[in-house]
Amino acid sequence: MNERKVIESILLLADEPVPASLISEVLEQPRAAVERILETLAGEYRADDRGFLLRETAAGWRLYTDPECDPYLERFVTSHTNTRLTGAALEVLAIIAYRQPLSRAQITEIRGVDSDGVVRTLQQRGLLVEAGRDQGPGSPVLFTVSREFLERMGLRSTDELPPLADFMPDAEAVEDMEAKLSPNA
Amino acid sequence: MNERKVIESILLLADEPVPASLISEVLEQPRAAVERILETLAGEYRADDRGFLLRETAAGWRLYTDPECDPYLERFVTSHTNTRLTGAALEVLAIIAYRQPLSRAQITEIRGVDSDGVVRTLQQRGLLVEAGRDQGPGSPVLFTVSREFLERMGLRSTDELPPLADFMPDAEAVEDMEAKLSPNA
Amino acid sequence: MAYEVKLEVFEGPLDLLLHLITRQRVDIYEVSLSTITDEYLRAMAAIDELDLETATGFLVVAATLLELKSARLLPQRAGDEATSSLLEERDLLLARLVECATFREAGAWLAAGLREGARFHGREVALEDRFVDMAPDLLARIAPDHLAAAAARVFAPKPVIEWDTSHVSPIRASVADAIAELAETLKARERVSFGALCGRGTERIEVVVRFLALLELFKAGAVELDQADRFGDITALWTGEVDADEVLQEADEYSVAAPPASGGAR
Repeated sequence: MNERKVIESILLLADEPVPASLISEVLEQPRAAVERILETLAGEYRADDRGFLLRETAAGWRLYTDPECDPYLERFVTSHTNTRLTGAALEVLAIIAYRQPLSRAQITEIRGVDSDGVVRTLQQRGLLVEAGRDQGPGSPVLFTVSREFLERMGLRSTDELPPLADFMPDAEAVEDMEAKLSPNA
Repeated sequence: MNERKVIESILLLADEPVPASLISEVLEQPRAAVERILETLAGEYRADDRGFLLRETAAGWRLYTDPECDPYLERFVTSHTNTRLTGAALEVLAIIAYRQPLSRAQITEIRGVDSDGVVRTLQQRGLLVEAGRDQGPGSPVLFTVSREFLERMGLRSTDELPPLADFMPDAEAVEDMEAKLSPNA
Repeated sequence: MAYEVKLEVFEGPLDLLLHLITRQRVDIYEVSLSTITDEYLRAMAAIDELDLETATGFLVVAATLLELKSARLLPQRAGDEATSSLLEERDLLLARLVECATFREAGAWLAAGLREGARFHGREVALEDRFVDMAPDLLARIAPDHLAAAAARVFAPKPVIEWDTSHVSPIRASVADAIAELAETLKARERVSFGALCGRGTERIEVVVRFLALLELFKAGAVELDQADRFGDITALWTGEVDADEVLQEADEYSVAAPPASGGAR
């Protein structure tokens, strides 16, 4: 058996990301070997400047079109529902991505504004999912970002997000903010 | 523009065989040039012993898995990945069963998420069928659940589905939810 | 010229304050706490044009701002408990603003990532015909009840969040109005406790506004203040030396646009 070949055929047949573990089961080959081949394939496609790419995300490995080809693909792509998100939605998404799992109340507390509607929208869009319940009083539902979100971001897990510190206002900006809130200003 | 690359990306996305004439339109390149590239690609895949083949049928060009890989692909297809309806698929089935006939756009509107892919899968699996077209603008295709689906559910018609009211959250639960959401809670 | 803020743009109190505090000023004058507070209150006065679910949050931040602003009118006493707790409150507000700014920035990064991600299209085509019959039975373990439950989930009326705002009375955040009102009362009664001056105005913001008004009157020499105990009620004495109108002129920096005639928050 030519493993590379079989793996390629599986990727072509699959209509969603395929975990390496599943391929390893189907091939009856150790997972590490499968992953090595997947990585080699991904590198080959890139090096050959193909119209498709092989990416690994949280959901698994999947063939994607190269974003460079996007302008030509309009009529071949099912129109995605408008994916533009409001600033509020993005903020909630960011809070959850960095602090998950969180309950609605915790999100609201961080933002200082009721966020239930936004959470519901994000959930409907498939970007957030419920992930069990908190042990605390009232055992509120906890939310995490979805696999689909990670797939769209091209991330294997939320650990791959840039450190939150990268997004902090710099010291000068914070000092300025502090000065403006100072009673003695 | 790298024509070979764009053609490869189109082939990866296309759900059905793509006529060379369509590709030539998208690329604004002469059809003969497009066909030359398609033939080169087909030759390359064969020479490289890839897991996929590019073949021309009467309807056009399409990527296929190499039949040599079939034993593994069968195992992959029957493996547990697809053994259960996804939540999304169950939701689409339920919406159609209770509100049929519905167009893709109507389903998407009810769910608030793009549902075309799910509809396609359910149709392919024989659970949904096309049932004429809407009279409205664009006369979109309407879907109903299939006879096979009803049989499998042990129903003679969708009228025999359990009344939805039994499954709606009761008024008390809704009130309770509202109370928890109110700022005075 | 007054800086106009459209409140609809803002998601909540922190968002609004963050905007006011970080925006680039066109003119060279420094943005002071006083200006920010006034702009915040002015923007908040328009709150009845919004749904009111965030009104409470707006009020809490407003009260903190007003307290901070009023603090500068008093002589600072080192180690003063009230002052240090006020500064703690300030630091908390600052921390929340920084957090808010951070997540907003992170959100912008996510937006770019999602936009970029939308340019990758995953392979998602129907199974090749020869495999279709092999695919496992999707309906295994699915019964009509599962369908009904799924349908109910989708069709169920989403809970309508009705915010009980009866506790939020019309916002009267005008210090100028309060000065005029207090002057009137004091002129007639000479000696009045702060508690009595606040009357039924139990809203924190109204108390704060009245307190600010009283401080203005004190600064101008129109009243004398007396506080027997540390946390005891303050008694105000009308001196009769200054006219309320003069105080008003000096205090115009406090003027806050009154809510539109249609009334305040409902």
